[in-house]
Amino acid sequence: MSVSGLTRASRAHPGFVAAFIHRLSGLALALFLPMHFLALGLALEAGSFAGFIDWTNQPWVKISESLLVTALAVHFAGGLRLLCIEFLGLTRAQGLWISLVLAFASGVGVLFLLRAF
Amino acid sequence: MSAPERILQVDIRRGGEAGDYERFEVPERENQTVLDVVTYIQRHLDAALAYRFSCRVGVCGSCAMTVNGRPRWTCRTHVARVVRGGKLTLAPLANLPVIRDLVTDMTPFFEKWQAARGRFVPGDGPRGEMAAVSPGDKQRMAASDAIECINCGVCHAACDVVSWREDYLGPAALNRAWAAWNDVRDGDRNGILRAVTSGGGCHTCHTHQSCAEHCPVSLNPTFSIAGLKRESLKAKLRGELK
Amino acid sequence: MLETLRTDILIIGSGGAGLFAALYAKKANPDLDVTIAVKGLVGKSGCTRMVQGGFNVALSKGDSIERHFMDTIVGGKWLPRQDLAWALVNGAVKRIHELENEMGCYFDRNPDGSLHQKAFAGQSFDRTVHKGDLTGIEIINRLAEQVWARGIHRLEEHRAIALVPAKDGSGIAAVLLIDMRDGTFRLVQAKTVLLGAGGGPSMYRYHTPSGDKACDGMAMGLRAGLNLRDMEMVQFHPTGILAGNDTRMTGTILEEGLRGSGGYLLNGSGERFMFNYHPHGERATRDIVSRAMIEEVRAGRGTPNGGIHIRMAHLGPEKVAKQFKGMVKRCADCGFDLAGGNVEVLPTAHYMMGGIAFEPDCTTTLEGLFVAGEDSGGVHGANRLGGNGVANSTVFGGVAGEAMADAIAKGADWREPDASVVEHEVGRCLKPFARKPGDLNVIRETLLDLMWDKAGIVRDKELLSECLAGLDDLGEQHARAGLADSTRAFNLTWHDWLNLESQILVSRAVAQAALAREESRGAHYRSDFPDMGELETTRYTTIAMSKNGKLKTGSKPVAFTIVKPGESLIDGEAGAPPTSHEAAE
Amino acid sequence: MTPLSYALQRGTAMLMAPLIVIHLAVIIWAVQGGLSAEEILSRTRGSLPWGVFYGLFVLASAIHAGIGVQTILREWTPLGRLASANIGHGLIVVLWALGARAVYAVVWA
Ligand SMILES: Cc1cc2nc3c(=O)[nH]c(=O)nc-3n(C[C@H](O)[C@H](O)[C@H](O)COP(=O)(O)OP(=O)(O)OC[C@H]3O[C@@H](n4cnc5c(N)ncnc54)[C@H](O)[C@@H]3O)c2cc1C
Ligand code: HEM
Ligand code: SF4
Ligand code: F3S
Ligand code: FES
Repeated sequence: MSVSGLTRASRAHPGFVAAFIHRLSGLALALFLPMHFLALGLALEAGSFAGFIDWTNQPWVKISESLLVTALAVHFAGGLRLLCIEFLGLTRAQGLWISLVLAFASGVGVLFLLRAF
Repeated sequence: MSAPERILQVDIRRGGEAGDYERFEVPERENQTVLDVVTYIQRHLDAALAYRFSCRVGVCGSCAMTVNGRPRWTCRTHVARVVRGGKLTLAPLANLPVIRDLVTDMTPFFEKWQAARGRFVPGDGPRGEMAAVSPGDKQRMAASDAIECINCGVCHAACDVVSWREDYLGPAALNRAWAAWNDVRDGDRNGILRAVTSGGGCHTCHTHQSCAEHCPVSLNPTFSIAGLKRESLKAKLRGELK
Repeated sequence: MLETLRTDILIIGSGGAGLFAALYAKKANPDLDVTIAVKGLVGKSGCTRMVQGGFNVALSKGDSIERHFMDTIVGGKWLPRQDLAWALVNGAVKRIHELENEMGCYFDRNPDGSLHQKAFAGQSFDRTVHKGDLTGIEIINRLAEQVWARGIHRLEEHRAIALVPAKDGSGIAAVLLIDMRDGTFRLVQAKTVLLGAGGGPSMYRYHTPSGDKACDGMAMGLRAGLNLRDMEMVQFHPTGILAGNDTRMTGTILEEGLRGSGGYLLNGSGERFMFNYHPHGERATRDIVSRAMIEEVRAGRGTPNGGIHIRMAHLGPEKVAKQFKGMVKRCADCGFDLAGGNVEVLPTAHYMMGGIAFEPDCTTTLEGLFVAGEDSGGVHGANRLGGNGVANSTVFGGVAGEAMADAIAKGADWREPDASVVEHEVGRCLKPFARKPGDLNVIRETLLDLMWDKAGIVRDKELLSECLAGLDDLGEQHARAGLADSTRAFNLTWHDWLNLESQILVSRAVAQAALAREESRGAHYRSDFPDMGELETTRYTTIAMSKNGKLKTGSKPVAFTIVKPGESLIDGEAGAPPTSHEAAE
Repeated sequence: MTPLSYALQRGTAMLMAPLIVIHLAVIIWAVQGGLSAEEILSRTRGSLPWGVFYGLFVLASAIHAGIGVQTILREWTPLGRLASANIGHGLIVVLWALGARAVYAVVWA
């Protein structure tokens, strides 16, 4: 897919944008999740809580964990929207869903970030 | 009358599979569709410009092309609605082979239509009378909602999954299959579900909704495809599809 | 060398006639090699697809085939060939069931689930079967789907240019085609051929048919020496959109229902005028309204663009927008506000009742050549009932398909094509490339105006003579006009040139036949002969091309083989259709 | 997508939906309430319900993500059906294994 392809005018509508964000967030999750698991496992296996806490206090861990949670929220909301369309036949309410997605996702992201630091 | 003539800058993609844009200048008119612009160019500026149209009122679905990046029917697209800064960019529909200039080969589109079992198969009802079906019947309404497709190929061109997956049947074919499945007179409705679950069938769709967004006659293939996804899954679970 | 293909059955055109013929031929014998050659794409070209109103068929209790027949004869002003009209009304019953139960058309229903049949002008019973106001799409899409599935060969964007006779004169041998996509010629030999190119009065300034229709079929028929009949009978629809001569949408139809439901026609000064012409006002029949509109414009009382306004707003814009959703949207797409404002309209040429003379089994005087649909003449006489057009093409298309298969079963075989005809016809089509490029636009515009002004809704001897002289002149201009020889692949301008050649020839047939009929009847109105002649001595016009290329007109008495003027097949029944023309209005 | 992978992907999505809500709620609550990691872990350690909860979550996400990535590879890269499927299935195994280990660490270790 070329860059000019990305900007194809025919994609400039909420449905495609939502699907695209959904895919990117899904991809991000799929890439982050193994690291998250790995890190969790490693840190805890080392056996010491102190080590683990030290580890979670590292800024890069905080940032990436925040991103992970944000991506999860975004993807989750987008996924719900999609499931509604596919399984409940909710077509008219697309616009509403998209705004809910964004509101929810940013809400969670901001909340998390506010408290994390 | 005396107002100076306004000129449209029209870039048209010329040639076959490979090609380049060529600029034309067309006088703007009050009542002018994109098809009229193309006709003007063929009649007055370049006699060899190739394009396709037939009915000129939005029923045959022959005149679709890419207008400023979006697939559209052109006989019913008023220039004023799409022109940007006095410019129009025209190209053939995406996702179909190009024959020449603005004309595409719709053969693959109709092959997919057939592959999706987009046609009626008679049931064993009596041939000499009309099946009694109430207009308020749920399936009848679903069939009616999906049936007025003019097979213009606009949705097919708008769908990214069609360009990503060669074997994807695409929104128009699947939309037709959904109308067929909702036809209670049909003699092989499971056959439709079988057709739309093999290869690049309905589950290949990612609910991008570009099809519904662009369909000139406001059909909603996304909705139809979602219906197929559900019904075929149900039929599989019930063991009706082998 | 010319590429030659062979097929058992060759069908020209993919309207209701062509598609039904293909399906019927395949059904009669699945082993037959059936090929459809069409100027556009299968299922996406022609006028059957544009049918809005619907399909006439006598199905309900209280209606009858006889009643449908009488409506057709009376509507046609006693000019139809009665055995053809009979075949139409009978065949319609079978055809509508096939469309519904075998092809999969899903026509509209009444609340109780039974088939809905609506009223259509000029009929004594509500018998028009429909699918919303897009009946044609339903019919053609369903037919095309069946055709795609049946191993029927398709030569799409192949334009037929000549019917090629056998060398020994025993019948038709082949059809010469241009593959429009690459611009080459292709000769297709067939045992039987169906001509279903759909006529279409596209030589008038304002016209409704699809862009691929240029009277090619009738022109090929004339050149092949066939007889045509009723060519003066061109039906006009009163409300075609007027959006300027540079627009393709000009001439396309605004639905009749607009007038029926109370729309006003207003002249340039904003006054209603229909009551000056007829006590029914805007609700008078198509021909009366069309004539009144033309006279109003000719008297200088038209709109600035030379049309008439149709206005619906007094009925309440919201109500109009709801009741005529499709029409309002179509107008809006083109920049007009039908629900709340005025839209400029003028009558528009819609349908040719005339065409190639044929028998009830669709055979013609050329052995092996069959004809069906709007290319054929004689079914509708002086006027076609709304809803009888698509019935006509589908009924006779099916009949032809069966008859063609039957002819092959009885031994029809390939004939040796007359090479000199092929050579001559190829030469005719290539001629313009050898000439200096000319301006086809001027020729087209002149033709459109000439036919509109002089052979249109109101005709007289002087106008028609001028028309014929003008056509001679145009014919010469056309023959001189060359084309830049850039590419022949998908060269629409070349096809415009070929279209004009067909249109000029068939225009001449129309004008000559109109000159020959010295009376007013149905769609044909002569201001110098405003009365309708005696019904009992009704004659139909004939026209054919003689060896020297000139068209020769004649006339023959109509044989009242089933019912005579003054009689009815349904006497005594309440609501029997009127038998005189006044009452039919 | 085959109907099976479609069903699995949408099914795991539906399954994960409530799990995610709980998981996010827990995290937010924890962070908001200023719970330390220690405190969190002290609650999950040895808890069978949490074990089942995260075990399911990990399995579902592994299947879900594996199928998702397979589709993306199929559509956005020149890899064919087989290669995409292999990578996707591989991802399922890897994710599941890593996830299981993490769950083990959180609940039992
Ligand atoms: C806008 C409109 C509305 C109408 N509404 C109604 C209605 O409500 N009810 C009704 O009964 N009738 C209606 N009619 C009339 C009806 O559509 C026609 O009478 C009928 O459908 C003609 O069918 P056909 O098969 O003869 O031709 P068509 O359907 O016109 O098909 C002709 C075919 O021949 C092809 N062709 C033409 N020239 C060539 C060539 N040289 N070589 C190869 N192929 C060629 C064309 O591409 C096309 O495929 C309407 C017509 C129009 C234009
Ligand atoms: C652990 C978390 C998750 C991961 C790693 C993940 C990953 C992915 C990936 C990679 C895709 C493919 C995207 C595509 O095909 O365009 C995807 C698709 C999808 N995800 Fe998730 N996802 C997760 C959680 C969820 C949740 C909780 C839901 C639902 C609430 C969900 C719903 C969906 C849906 C419906 C799709 C299909 C989208 C499509 O076909 O385009 N996912 N997911
Ligand atoms: S669904 Fe709509 S966009 Fe797609 S082919 Fe049919 S009419 Fe055209
Ligand atoms: S745009 Fe394509 S992805 Fe599905 S919803 Fe429409 S077919
Ligand atoms: S020309 Fe028929 S839809 Fe545009």
